[in-house]
Amino acid sequence: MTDTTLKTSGWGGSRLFTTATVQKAVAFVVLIALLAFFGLFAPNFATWSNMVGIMQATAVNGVLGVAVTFVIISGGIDLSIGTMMTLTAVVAGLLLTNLGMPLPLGIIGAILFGAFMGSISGAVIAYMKIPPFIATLGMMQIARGLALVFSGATPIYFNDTPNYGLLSPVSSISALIPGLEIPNGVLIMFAVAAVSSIVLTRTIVGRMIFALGSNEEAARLSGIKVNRWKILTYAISGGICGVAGLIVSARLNSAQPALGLGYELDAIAAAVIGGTSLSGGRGTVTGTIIGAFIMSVLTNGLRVMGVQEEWKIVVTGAIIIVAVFIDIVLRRKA
Amino acid sequence: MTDTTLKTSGWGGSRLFTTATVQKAVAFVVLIALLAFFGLFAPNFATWSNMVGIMQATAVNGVLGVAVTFVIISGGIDLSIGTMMTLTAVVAGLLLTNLGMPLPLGIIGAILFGAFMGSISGAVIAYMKIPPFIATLGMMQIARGLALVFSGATPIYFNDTPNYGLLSPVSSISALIPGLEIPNGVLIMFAVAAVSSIVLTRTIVGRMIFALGSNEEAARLSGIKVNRWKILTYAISGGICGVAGLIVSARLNSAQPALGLGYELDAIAAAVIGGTSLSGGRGTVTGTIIGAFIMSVLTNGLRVMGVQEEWKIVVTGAIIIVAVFIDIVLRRKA
Amino acid sequence: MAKEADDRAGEENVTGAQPEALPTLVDMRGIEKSFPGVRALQNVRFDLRPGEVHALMGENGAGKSTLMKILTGVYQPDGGEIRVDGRPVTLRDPQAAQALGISIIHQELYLMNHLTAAQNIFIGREPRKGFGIFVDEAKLRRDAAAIFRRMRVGIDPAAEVGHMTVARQQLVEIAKALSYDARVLVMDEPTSALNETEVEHLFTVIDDLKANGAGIVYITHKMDEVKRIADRVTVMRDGQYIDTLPAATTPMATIIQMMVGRELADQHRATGRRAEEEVLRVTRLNRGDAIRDVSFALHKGEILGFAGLMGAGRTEVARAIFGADPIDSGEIRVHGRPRRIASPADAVANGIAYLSEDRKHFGLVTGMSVRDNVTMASWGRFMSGGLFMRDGALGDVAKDYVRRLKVKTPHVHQETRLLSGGNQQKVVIAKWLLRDCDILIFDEPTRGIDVGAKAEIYRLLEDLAAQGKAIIVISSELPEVLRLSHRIAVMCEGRITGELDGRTATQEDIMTLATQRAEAA
Amino acid sequence: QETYFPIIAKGFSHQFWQAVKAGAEEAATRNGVTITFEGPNTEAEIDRQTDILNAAIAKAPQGLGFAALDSQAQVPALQQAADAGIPIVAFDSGVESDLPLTTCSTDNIAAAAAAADALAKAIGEEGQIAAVIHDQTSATGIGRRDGFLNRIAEAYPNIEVVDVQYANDALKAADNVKAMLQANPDIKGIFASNEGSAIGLSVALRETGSDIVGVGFDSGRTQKDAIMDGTLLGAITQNPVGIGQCVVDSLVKATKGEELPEVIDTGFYWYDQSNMADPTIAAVLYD
Ligand SMILES: Nc1ncnc2c1ncn2[C@@H]1O[C@H](COP(=O)(O)OP(=O)(O)OP(=O)(O)O)[C@@H](O)[C@H]1O
Ligand SMILES: Nc1ncnc2c1ncn2[C@@H]1O[C@H](COP(=O)(O)OP(=O)(O)OP(=O)(O)O)[C@@H](O)[C@H]1O
Ligand SMILES: [Mg+2]
Ligand SMILES: [Mg+2]
Repeated sequence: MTDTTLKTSGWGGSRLFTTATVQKAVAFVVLIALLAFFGLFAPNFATWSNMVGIMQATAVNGVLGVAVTFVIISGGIDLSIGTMMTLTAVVAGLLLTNLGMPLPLGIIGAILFGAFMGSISGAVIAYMKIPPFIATLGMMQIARGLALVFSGATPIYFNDTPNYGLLSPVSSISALIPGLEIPNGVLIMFAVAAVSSIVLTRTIVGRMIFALGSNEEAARLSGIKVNRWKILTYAISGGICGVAGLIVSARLNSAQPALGLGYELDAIAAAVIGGTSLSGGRGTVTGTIIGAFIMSVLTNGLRVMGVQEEWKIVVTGAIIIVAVFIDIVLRRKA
Repeated sequence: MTDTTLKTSGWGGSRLFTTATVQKAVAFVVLIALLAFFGLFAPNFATWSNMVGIMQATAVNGVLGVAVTFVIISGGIDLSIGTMMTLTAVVAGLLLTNLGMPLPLGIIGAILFGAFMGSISGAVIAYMKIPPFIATLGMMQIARGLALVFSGATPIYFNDTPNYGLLSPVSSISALIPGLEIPNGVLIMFAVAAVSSIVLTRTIVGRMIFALGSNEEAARLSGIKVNRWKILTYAISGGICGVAGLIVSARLNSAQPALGLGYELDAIAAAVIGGTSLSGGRGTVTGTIIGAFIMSVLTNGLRVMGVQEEWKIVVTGAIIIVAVFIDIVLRRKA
Repeated sequence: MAKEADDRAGEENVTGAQPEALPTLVDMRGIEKSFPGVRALQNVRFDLRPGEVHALMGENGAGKSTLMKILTGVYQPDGGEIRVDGRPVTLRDPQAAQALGISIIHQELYLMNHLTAAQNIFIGREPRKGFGIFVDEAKLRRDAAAIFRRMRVGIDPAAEVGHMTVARQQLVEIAKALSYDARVLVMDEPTSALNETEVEHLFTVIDDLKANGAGIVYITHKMDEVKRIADRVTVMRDGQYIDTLPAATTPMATIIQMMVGRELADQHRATGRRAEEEVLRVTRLNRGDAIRDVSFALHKGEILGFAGLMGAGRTEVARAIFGADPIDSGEIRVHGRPRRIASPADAVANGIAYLSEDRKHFGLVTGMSVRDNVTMASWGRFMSGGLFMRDGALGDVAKDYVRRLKVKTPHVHQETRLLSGGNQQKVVIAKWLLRDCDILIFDEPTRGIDVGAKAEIYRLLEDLAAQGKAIIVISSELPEVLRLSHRIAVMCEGRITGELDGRTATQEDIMTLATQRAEAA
Repeated sequence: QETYFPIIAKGFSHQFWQAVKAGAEEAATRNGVTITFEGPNTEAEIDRQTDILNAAIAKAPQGLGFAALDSQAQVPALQQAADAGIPIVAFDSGVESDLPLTTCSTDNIAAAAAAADALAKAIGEEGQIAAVIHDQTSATGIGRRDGFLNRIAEAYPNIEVVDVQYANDALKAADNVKAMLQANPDIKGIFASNEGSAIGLSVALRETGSDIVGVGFDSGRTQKDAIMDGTLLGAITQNPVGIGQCVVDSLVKATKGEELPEVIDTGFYWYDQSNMADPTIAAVLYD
């Protein structure tokens, strides 16, 4: 008996190691391979400034990826993240430029608004029992329409909010550590990822999200208020989309109301490449960030290599499949 | 005992009626309600020419919806349908215009090419075990890129194939029944739907697709060659996308290589509004066609009413949710 | 019956003719519940006292699980009254039941596969730290380990549930129910996947709970368990209350007769008859640690039993032969010829059928009708023009099997997910009977099946063997293995540790071999 | 009876189309007619534009303004309108047919050539340059790309175009330009072919601190600011407000039976720091 216990507990330990850590490690290997490939074959790829460029190009997709990771782990999907980002950017514009609110209030307002809209998606899914795909497809349209309505279909500029650039293009860290020119938007992405990772793995919120995604019925029968946690999950996603909205609008110094369509698929791809399972219950924020990096290294590398637009699209499509394939194969081996 | 059996089997009869027929009936009620609403409140809506316009606007989405219905019932998803449609249209252009093939060969060639590309998605999903969302997301990009490559990123016109218009804008039926100006594209949609419906409900192919979608592992352990049927499912989807490609290119008298992005979401929405379950194992082709009609009646009606473009987007998003909600509520009642 | 109900409706604390002054914990009266097409419960009553084990018995589909789901807030009754501690209550949802100290081990496993055992056990009740938002993972694991220790099972609290066998999952489910420290604990077939040892450990735990004054509702199809632990037995049939009797003084035969409404023939041992023609030979089969050098032969007309403890590797061997899992090495000969079996389709083509132990995930297509489930392995035979399904013919054969196996279903178009567990099992059996394979591998064929149906299935297996089929029966119930098998192969840790003659083997012989670990380094 | 003109554009959510809409609405108020302004989501959705056209025809309007996404593909649908006796005015880009009574448009090829001239002059007519084009397949995208590239090829033999990238959205354009600069460190100038790509260009130049010459297209606050602070050299602007007015005015004339010229060139202008304040230029710029 003792023997069995020992054996199975050893088994269990290494299994746990497998699913959580190796999963990220796998995506990481793909990323390193891509970096090495482009470093060798794309002249001018491996420079610090290009790395900063890649990081900056990752920020928005990375943050949106984290948003959708919450939802996917909970067993849902969120197609509205792209246009929700746009809508919150517009709301930030209204609060800051049109209403002249101070910067911190505007930031909080935009994020809360994102969370509010997200919770509407969540409520529609939880109480009206609409499948998440449809509820968020509807919300994707609603957010896009509202972004156009609120903005009058013209960009809102942040010229009257001089510090708005702090939210993304400016690099505050370079003031502390000279030479480390990492833009704040990238740092915000890492901060969002770090907090999200803790929320998912260490807190009660994360536990409930994993439980929902693993077996919602079992969670319900265990006395968990499934609907409330579901709403919270979509609210978190919406709030994080708000952060993405701030980053993108700070970078463009304007809220562009027509942006965002199609961003949802990139974000979902980042999450899945990073090992998040579309059937729920499995995923990590770190994996998603690595997935987002894989996608932007790929895009950047192909651009720097000067690959033709058409072929770039083809290759990107193929590599998404290959990256997930490598992930699956290595994970099976591990 | 006899009494109970009789009673329950009577009940059971109506149960069967419920899941299959009422599901469609529900979507149908929503459609009628929309038609009635716009008929009352949108002047010029209820004219024959506008009805023809609506039918024509439904043709492509309807056919794509049928394509994706196969895949969704089988438990998968196909995000590549929009760009696959474009790619097959381009291939039709190459075969007919550039290679000067006769029309029937070109048509068959394009459809077979669609089926071939679909079977690649299917093989990637079946043998490489890539989740369908990712495999077809990759394929969506690949098809888009290939459409641009094959066409040289410029439209291919069908001016040398004078009968190409027979595939969509022309109305052959009006020659038989004067006054019935239904364009051939619409008739093709109905034909595709009719054949697909028979395939899904009456043939071994359909039975396998439902089995896959309900419980793939149980099907596999029943000795069913799951992988082959899965590949066939995606091949059917690809082939039907080929038909959509022919309809759209005949209507535009040209293969437009940039078309198709985003069409997948509309087609999926049509299927789900029509009662197809995204978790697989449940759905009807008739429902999907009604779903596609609901979407185009909505778009057309709002347009004819002169609703502002922005608000139109918002309302469309909201109504997709409401339509599915009504469906769910009525089905639960039934 | 109506008269008795009237009597009881009078005073709160008067529990029928029972002389003890103990208050009732739970009292359910006149419970009604219908599902579309099925009247599952009609005027059913049930009561539970502190410190007793009250067995709830009845054939498959009698309404046992439904009654208990009503008691635990999963379903709402259409009529009737539920009293807890004498007070009428409405149990709107599982939380309401939990708040009253009622918890349940469901017949079907309701676990979160991606979470660990400990996380599953305490889901929704995690110990917190750091302002109440962080989960105290260490305490969680300690508490889970303590429960496992109490149950005397060696499960790692940090192991993911999804990677466990059904048996271990069932143990986790039990641990979860125990963790509530409930006053009322409903156990719906808790031991259907467990072996003798685990069952014995569970009974010790139940004895403890009883001593602490908890009331336990125990649903099972295993008669010996009832004798062992139950104080009272309530029998249900066809959704109706039949009677409540003291367990100690009532003969089993009486209970069985009440359940099935007729008398059952006596149980007997396998006869030694078997043909010499070899149908299947497996040589040096290997697959990782799970299957090590497994070799055996199976003959025409023979029933070969596979016995062993949980995780011994019997299911693994069956799946490997069936092509469901890839093998590392080994040879499989069917009718003397070596065959490459890379998929279940290959296996079926070679005349091998496999009935999985996990019907919910691997056996049934729950969303499809009884007709389609019964026929799905044989669809190829019911086509016209190579493409169209002959649905009429499918319905006819399905009806035939429903009748032959006494599947309780309103009609063959019912979705199988709406059938009771035992009836679902019969549907899967029907699927393989219709397919008519030469070699039948039945993995836990009577899991969740009532005594009456069990006897029918035994007869069926014997008939099949008599017709010349070669049958492997994997079972964790030793009496079942002994009852059916001409020969018994015993496994331990992936090896076959010995073969016994079915006519002479005893439970002790099997247990000796089942615990015979390899003397490895 | 009220006079009603549906105006069908190639899009509606971009600044340029909003400016056209503003012009059309101004002219509508002036002429006492009602209009609606609509367009598909993206310039790729040609079949959906045809559906919009069909819905518009169903409303039996007195005239129709139409900016065709493809010069040939929608001719059959337009034919229906013509058959119904609805006067058609094309705008932005033309239709290969004599159905429209007139076309209010900018000559995209000439406009892009003017951008090429300005860029060439600013870099001393030699060295490497590149372009970010907003669309690979649409008429405006192709027109502006080819107008620019052909002009460079014909007139400036010492200038080499090292890269042409495609991006319509400002964010993607910014990342695109940065990759472009990375791959070709010797680039001296970049042309961006619409508002979105020009915003991206200015963001990329600001973020990299690059002092190369950037030339944009269209107007909008970001571009104007970028020109004022020297991030961009200047840009070509069409006259979207003028286009909108032209469409409605022409339709009004058509309903009165007046003759219309085959093409009404609404013109384009080069603007930079030096002339942004000119009343003529300021009038065609929008925020
Ligand atoms: N959700 C449901 N919808 C329709 N019918 C149901 C549903 N749940 C149970 N039934 C039916 O109610 C009857 C009682 O089922 P129940 O699960 O309570 O039986 P049981 O006594 O637990 O049987 P078993 O021993 O096989 O588990 C069965 O005929 C079953 O088919
Ligand atoms: N919880 C677990 N963790 C790790 N390995 C396990 C676990 N459960 C079972 N295994 C492994 O699975 C293999 C055998 O499982 P299998 O299901 O074939 O056993 P079985 O004899 O059919 O038992 P039963 O079906 O009664 O559980 C063994 O190698 C065992 O080590
Ligand atoms: Mg039961
Ligand atoms: Mg087993």
